[in-house]
Amino acid sequence: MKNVPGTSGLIMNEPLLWEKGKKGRKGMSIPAADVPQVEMVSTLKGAGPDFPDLSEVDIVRHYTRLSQWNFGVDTGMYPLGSCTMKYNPKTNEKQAATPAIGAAHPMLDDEYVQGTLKIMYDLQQYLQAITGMPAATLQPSAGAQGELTGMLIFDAYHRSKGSKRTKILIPDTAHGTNPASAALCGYKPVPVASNADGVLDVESVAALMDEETAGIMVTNPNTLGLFESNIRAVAEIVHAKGGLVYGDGANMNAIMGIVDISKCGVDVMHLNLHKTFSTPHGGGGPGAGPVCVVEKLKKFLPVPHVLKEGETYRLDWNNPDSIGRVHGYHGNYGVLVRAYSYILSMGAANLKKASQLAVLNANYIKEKLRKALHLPYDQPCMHECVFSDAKQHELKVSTLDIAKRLIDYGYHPPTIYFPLVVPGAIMIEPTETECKEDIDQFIETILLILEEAKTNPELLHSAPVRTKLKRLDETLAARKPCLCG
Amino acid sequence: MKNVPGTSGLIMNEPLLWEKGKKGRKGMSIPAADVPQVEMVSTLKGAGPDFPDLSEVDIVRHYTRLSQWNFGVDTGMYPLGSCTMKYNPKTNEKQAATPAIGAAHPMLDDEYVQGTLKIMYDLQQYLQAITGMPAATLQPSAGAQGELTGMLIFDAYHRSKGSKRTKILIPDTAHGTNPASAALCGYKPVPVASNADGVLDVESVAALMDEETAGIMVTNPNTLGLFESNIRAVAEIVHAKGGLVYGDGANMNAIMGIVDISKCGVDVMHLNLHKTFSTPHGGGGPGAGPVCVVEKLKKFLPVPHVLKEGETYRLDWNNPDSIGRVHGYHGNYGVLVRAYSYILSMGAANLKKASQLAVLNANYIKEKLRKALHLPYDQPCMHECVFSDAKQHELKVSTLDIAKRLIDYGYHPPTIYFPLVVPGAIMIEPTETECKEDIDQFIETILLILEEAKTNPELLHSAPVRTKLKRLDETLAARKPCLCG
Amino acid sequence: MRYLPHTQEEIAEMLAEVGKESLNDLFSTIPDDCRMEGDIDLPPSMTEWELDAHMAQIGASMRVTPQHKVLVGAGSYHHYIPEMIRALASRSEFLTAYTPYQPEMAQGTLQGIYEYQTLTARLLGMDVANASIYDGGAALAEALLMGLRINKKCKKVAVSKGIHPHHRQVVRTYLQATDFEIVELPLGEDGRTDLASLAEYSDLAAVALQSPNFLGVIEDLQAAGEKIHETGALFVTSFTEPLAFGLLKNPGECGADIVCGEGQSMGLARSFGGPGLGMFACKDKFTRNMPGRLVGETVDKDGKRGFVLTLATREQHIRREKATSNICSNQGICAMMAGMFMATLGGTGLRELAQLNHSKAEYLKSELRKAGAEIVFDSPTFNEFLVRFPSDFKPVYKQLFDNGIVAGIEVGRYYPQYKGCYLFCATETVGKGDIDAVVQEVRR
Amino acid sequence: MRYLPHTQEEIAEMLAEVGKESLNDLFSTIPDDCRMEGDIDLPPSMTEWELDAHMAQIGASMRVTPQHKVLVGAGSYHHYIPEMIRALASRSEFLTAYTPYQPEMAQGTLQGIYEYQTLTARLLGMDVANASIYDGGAALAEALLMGLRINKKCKKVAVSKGIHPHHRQVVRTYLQATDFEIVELPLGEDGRTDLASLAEYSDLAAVALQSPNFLGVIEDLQAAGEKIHETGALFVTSFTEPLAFGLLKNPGECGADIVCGEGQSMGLARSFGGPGLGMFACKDKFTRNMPGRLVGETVDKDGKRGFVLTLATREQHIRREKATSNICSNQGICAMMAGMFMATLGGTGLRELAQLNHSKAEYLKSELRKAGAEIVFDSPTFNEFLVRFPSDFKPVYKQLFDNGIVAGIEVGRYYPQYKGCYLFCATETVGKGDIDAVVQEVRR
Ligand SMILES: Cc1ncc(COP(=O)(O)O)c(C=O)c1O
Ligand SMILES: Cc1ncc(COP(=O)(O)O)c(C=O)c1O
Repeated sequence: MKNVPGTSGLIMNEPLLWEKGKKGRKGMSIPAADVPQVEMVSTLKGAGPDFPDLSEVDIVRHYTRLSQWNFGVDTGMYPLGSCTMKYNPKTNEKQAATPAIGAAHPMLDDEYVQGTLKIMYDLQQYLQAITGMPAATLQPSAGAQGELTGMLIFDAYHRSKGSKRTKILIPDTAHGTNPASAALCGYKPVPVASNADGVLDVESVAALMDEETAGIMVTNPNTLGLFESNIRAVAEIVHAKGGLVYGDGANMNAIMGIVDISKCGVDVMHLNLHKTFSTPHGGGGPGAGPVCVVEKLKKFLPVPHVLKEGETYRLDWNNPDSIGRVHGYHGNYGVLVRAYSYILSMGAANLKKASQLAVLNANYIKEKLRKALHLPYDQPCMHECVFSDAKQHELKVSTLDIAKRLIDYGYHPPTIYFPLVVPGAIMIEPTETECKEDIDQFIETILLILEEAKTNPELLHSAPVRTKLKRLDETLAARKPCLCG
Repeated sequence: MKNVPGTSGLIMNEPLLWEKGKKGRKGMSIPAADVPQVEMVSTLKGAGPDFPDLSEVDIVRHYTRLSQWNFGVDTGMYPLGSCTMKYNPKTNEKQAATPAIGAAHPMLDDEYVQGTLKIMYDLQQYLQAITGMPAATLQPSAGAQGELTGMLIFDAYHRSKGSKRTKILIPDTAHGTNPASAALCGYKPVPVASNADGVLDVESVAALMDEETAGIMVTNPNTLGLFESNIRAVAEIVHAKGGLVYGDGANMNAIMGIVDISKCGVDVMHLNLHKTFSTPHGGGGPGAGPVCVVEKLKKFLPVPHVLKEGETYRLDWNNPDSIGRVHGYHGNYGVLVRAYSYILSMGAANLKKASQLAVLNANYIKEKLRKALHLPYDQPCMHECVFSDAKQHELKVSTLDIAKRLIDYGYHPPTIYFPLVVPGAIMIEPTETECKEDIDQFIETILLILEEAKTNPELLHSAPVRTKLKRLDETLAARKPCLCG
Repeated sequence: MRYLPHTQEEIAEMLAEVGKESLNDLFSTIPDDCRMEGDIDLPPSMTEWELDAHMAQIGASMRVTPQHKVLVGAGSYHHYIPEMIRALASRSEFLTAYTPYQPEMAQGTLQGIYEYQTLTARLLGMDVANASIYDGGAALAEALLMGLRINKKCKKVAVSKGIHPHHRQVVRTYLQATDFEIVELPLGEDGRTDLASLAEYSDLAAVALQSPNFLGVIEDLQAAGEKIHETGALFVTSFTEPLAFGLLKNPGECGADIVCGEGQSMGLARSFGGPGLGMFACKDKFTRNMPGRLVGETVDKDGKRGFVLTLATREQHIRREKATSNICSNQGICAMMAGMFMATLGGTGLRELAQLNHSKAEYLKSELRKAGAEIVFDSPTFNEFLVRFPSDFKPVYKQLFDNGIVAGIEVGRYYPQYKGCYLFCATETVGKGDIDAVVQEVRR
Repeated sequence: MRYLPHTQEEIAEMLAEVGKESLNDLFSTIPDDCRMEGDIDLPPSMTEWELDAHMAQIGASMRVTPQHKVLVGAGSYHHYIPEMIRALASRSEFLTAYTPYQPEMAQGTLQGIYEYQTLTARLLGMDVANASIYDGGAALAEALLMGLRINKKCKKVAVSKGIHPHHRQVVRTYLQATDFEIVELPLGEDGRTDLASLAEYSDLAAVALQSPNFLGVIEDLQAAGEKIHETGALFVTSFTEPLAFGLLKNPGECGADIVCGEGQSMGLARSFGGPGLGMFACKDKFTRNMPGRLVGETVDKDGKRGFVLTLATREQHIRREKATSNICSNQGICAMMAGMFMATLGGTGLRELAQLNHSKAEYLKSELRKAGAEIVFDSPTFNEFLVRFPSDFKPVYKQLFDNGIVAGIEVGRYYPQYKGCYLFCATETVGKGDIDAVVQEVRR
């Protein structure tokens, strides 16, 4: 079938690093000693690790070949739900590599590093403007650490009110990091079932919220790609019981310039700069999970916090109410610079446009696939749409099979089997940077695969076949862990 | 067979640029006008070209995908004879991109561009030191233009002696650019047959050299990978008849620090910086072909020529005897910077070592394959060894088949069907940057293919099969040229 | 905008397909009282060139320049990074991929991380290393939480005052909400952790030391390990300068149960403190208590070797609140770069580089001593050490800064007892000339 | 050395295999009297870091900095280059590949060059473009040689004095050894080529004009073409600023037979003049007389579309001395980058950018005129034009240079009659502020 991106071609095998090389080979130039050699005290001296010795060309070929086994946003469409795999602009990489920034040491006095402090200050202002929240910290290294920061702020707030609460409400649609982060600071997660429309009922929250409960963690838009339309009413209930509302902002890409978070009754929210703000995921990280808070929670933000006084910037270290540090320095700074560059490049109008187009793309896919795939929650969606493999069960074809077959056709599969409320979930988030032709081609490909599911399901069961390796045995890996070569 | 690098994996199809895109899409940010718009005179105004409009992500994916269809030195071994496909150090790229160099305008007065002039001056000195020649120009854009420069110097020299010569001696082993370059300045190439040992006989040169002959073009080491051991005697004959000796230095990688070119009786020689001096070939260029000359020919070198006076550098424009310019400015400057960086990184000892190892690798391959492949000239070789497919004829397997099968196994094929004196030539130049394991693996692979030639020749005839496209129809392309989409 | 491919016509066609009049109509499910009034308050959008100029200006506003010789470590080190590593790490197949949830199209990341895990385990002398934690601070917090999980009955952990003060703050932050207790172990006169007080505690889940510690002193890990194990606690060691293990006994040899630290030294730019790399390793028997992702070897359908994320049952997306940690995104590409850096150095190079760092620091040390400065601790150090000057050093510091040298940092904020003392670091990037310049200024 | 992988043991093993005692023995076929005595005289080898420092120093020694606003074109133009292009062109699969002799493993280069050829042909309004010639100078020389091949009987070519003087010098160099004659056509008062003298020649193989020409004036190509064709000569047009064709009629529309020029403007850095890009195109019927490589479309065994180098019988490696040119290596990656740049601009962007360049230059022109400077030609120009100042401009130039602006170049060296006149250029990189600063200084 000629109209799919995926095909197969020549790529290289490559052994593990220590299966190559020869003792004494050089990969790096080390300066000649211009000072006398001083021996390390013998009792402390070790033998040094058993690393292979490789030449520069060995290293270059090794990683060049490895890279050919990978698929990134630059390779093709990556509609991984909840991950906002939008295009990562090249100029952001250049800006993050600005020599004066790359060389900046994090422990020098403020007067020497005004430039890097300015970026932090301005980025805080921008994120506040985008969310409508009055204060922010950039320290959290990723979304989950943002959540932890938020939960610690919840705890600090309640302590400041002389109470220690033990539970937290978490909708059943929540990402696993939410309960995990809550648990980390001792909260017992209490699941809240979302209603038939896939959103929170005011009633079910009211039924569970009490004075032992610190508050609620709401992902909005939620992981079904739906806007929690009762969010304000929910917030009122929680607030009425002295609780706080946490917003998981991982899905902010749907609502920039459209929703004012502070108006939704959210008290704390993290953003994922490596999603909404176009910083690359790097095959797993680093990310950045800044946290925005309402005025009354500002004093609990991590230290140090950057301030602007006249034209100078300084780090404010002493804030007795602060929850303290969550990072050794200022967070994943290089990631912050990328997001800062993105926001400056986009401006207000284009950020809003990005959200509108992200939502348009998702709804377009939802419309085009609703006949072929089961749509558990038939609602106008935000940035992503969630289907299931229900219709394919009779064909003995699963979500996993569909996902693997997509690989053969040159697409990264959507997020699968999440959210948990949808058995066999297929969670598609195209993002705004995919153009119509590419989305149409993706839709065609899914339909083609669903045809194959009827005519020749084996094609799906045995997929992928075009990749260097076929389907991998994850069970074996877990049964006999081999984690170190 | 697990021990070969080549395998197949997932890669992407990608249409032609104009098969994508949508009018009005933006790929580049264009500054807003801060001055009044002024219309172009209507009689001169055109409609503008019909280019597709693409977004940044369209472009990024297009070229990322195209790159996956390519194979470079960073991908694997590239033993393309006569091309010296050694590793291209990454730091050279960085140095060539030094902001002050990248932004340097070529038409400013010397006082403003001392840095870029210094690099030119120093590089000239270094190339003179490496060849033993007293003068050099950096202007030629590639080897062939270096040859042309050399031929023009021959012509200018003879004119200065009041004679106009019409012929030039060129060994039958010479690269096609030699006769072509000679012809460009009106010389009729006279082929000289190399002897049974693959080198020039003093006699055959003596028999052909006369007063109508401008001189001889000798590639040394020659394209059979052999050192022209009679070079001095040959030079004496040519000089005795008032002729000059041109050295094609494309194969300098074999003899750095070992041979003194000036001692060989060579009067003019070009170097290929994109071979010997590690600058990348860029899928065809740009290269650089500096020319070194003996003292008496210095005055004929192109203008402007860089000089050092005290601590300042200046361009000398007026040299009445000069052949003039061969480049609009100073040659492929960025390539010069890369070679300059390489020479500074290597130093004298490592350059010599590089030649020694390049020759070691070639002789090692020659030894290991001599039983399996016909070795037309059984001599100690320099940087490359030349085999033929003679032994495979009876199997109806050709050099081309062997080359194409190598592709399946993850190697760029050697140079084939050149030099012309060896029918079905297989010209292998490993270069010094290939390590022993990789060379052993390459040898094994060739032996495997030669086994296949016996057991299952169809595998060779139908090769390559792992590449995105199978063997391409070059005849069709030439019969019905389609050169523009 | 060049990142937004949709043309007006395309938008119209797509809206028609979804049956909406306008882009605004797509947001019908959003209550009016949740909506943003007016536009986001941001500066006007910049062209690529305006951004270049803007960032160049910010760069120029930094008083500390890339040309400055920074004789400061304190958890962030200036080491040379081969251009090759930048070039390879920026390969977009690595950089623009997500977490390798689909192993068949992420073998590059997976093998690369498996190699990182392996080299890390070898460097630290441990059995298993994970795919990374955010940074040295979070890694230490996770290590102590892991200790508390393993020694369930104990609710207390001890951390040495020799540990990077910021990392100790992160630990405090992570543990504050829960009822775990943290005791701090003082430093002795010799700059090493004083373990005397250990005896007082019977209920320690884990005890953490950093070596070389924040003040540069190399702890006697072997001795400490024995003492700590006597109390029944797990022995956690942390670090901020992994290069030291090119020369020193590794933590594994010294009996560490869990080893964690900041890996910025392994090929990452200082970049104002991030992104860094939380390196994390432990003994086999603790693997299932480990936080963070793990890459493991397996085979594909055809029996070919391959790699996958494994033991995910420890993780939040499966275990949710019972997970060993909440970490999801980690430091992916930074771990890849550290792997590249370790591979580039090789065993031979790592040794040589570590020795060179030590020699440079020792030269600085001896020259400063000659110049009348006091080296606060005479315990062995690697490439960092604490100095007390006979007179106020501030003016000298300022003068040196203007001469392009950053002469250490004052540690009073963290160690009142050492107020006025400066922590110096000398890596391979510092030349004898720079050192002599410092000493000369000190002599003035 | 990190580029030389062989260890001592490996060298020994390999020497044994080839039956040699030492590396020196490998060179037994080299006569003693050809050998180099002692070592090559070069500076000591540098580490990667020493090289970085060395080059930074050289960069710092440049009085013209990247921050300077350079209002100079004269064949080398400052245009913005998207970072994306640098990133894509540095993909090592493109950069470290040789000429695509094995099409099955070079489809990336081949399709990319085919696309470059096509966009180039469209830009210039021609049927066919080749894969590139070294630079604008060599391209012009090749174009005239091509004309001489086509009109075999004629031994003469005419070139306008409006052509970049360096390019004319290259032509002279290329043709000097052969008995071809070059006549130069003068410029008229209006700065356009004066074709009156054409009538005198009956035996011209080709006549070449540059538009916009070196002094910025847009030639009346249409009229010139007709005149030239009347003489039976081929009409060759050249250029140094291809961006102009975003706004102007293209050479094809004006009847050009062969079009060539310098393509640096299309996404390449000025880089002290190289590597640039010789763009070369012609009418269909002349294809087989064309110099340089050509990529053509074909199919593979399975009938799938693919690309190969084709019509190689024109080239030196097949035809040897009968080849249409001696060129072998060309400007490969520069052509790819130009293709990327053209694709990035797109038709809409190219138009917009060309218009902006024109507007900027016209603003500078009018402001200078107001300030009392004389615009030498009133013929239409694109983004460059010649200015005569009432008084000596040198001091103003020097002052402006110190203020970070390079105010044109003096053209007396090339055009004695215009001694003291300055050629100015304004591209999109020049802001109104920069222009006003120049004018203000002129007013002083
Ligand atoms: C809804 C949601 N919340 C939280 C997270 C965790 O973010 P991170 O991976 O940056 O820790 C994710 C990431 O997948 C997410 O999708
Ligand atoms: C022996 C020899 N001479 C000359 C050349 C021509 O060099 P260039 O391609 O740089 O013009 C080559 C290149 O292949 C060559 O191998």
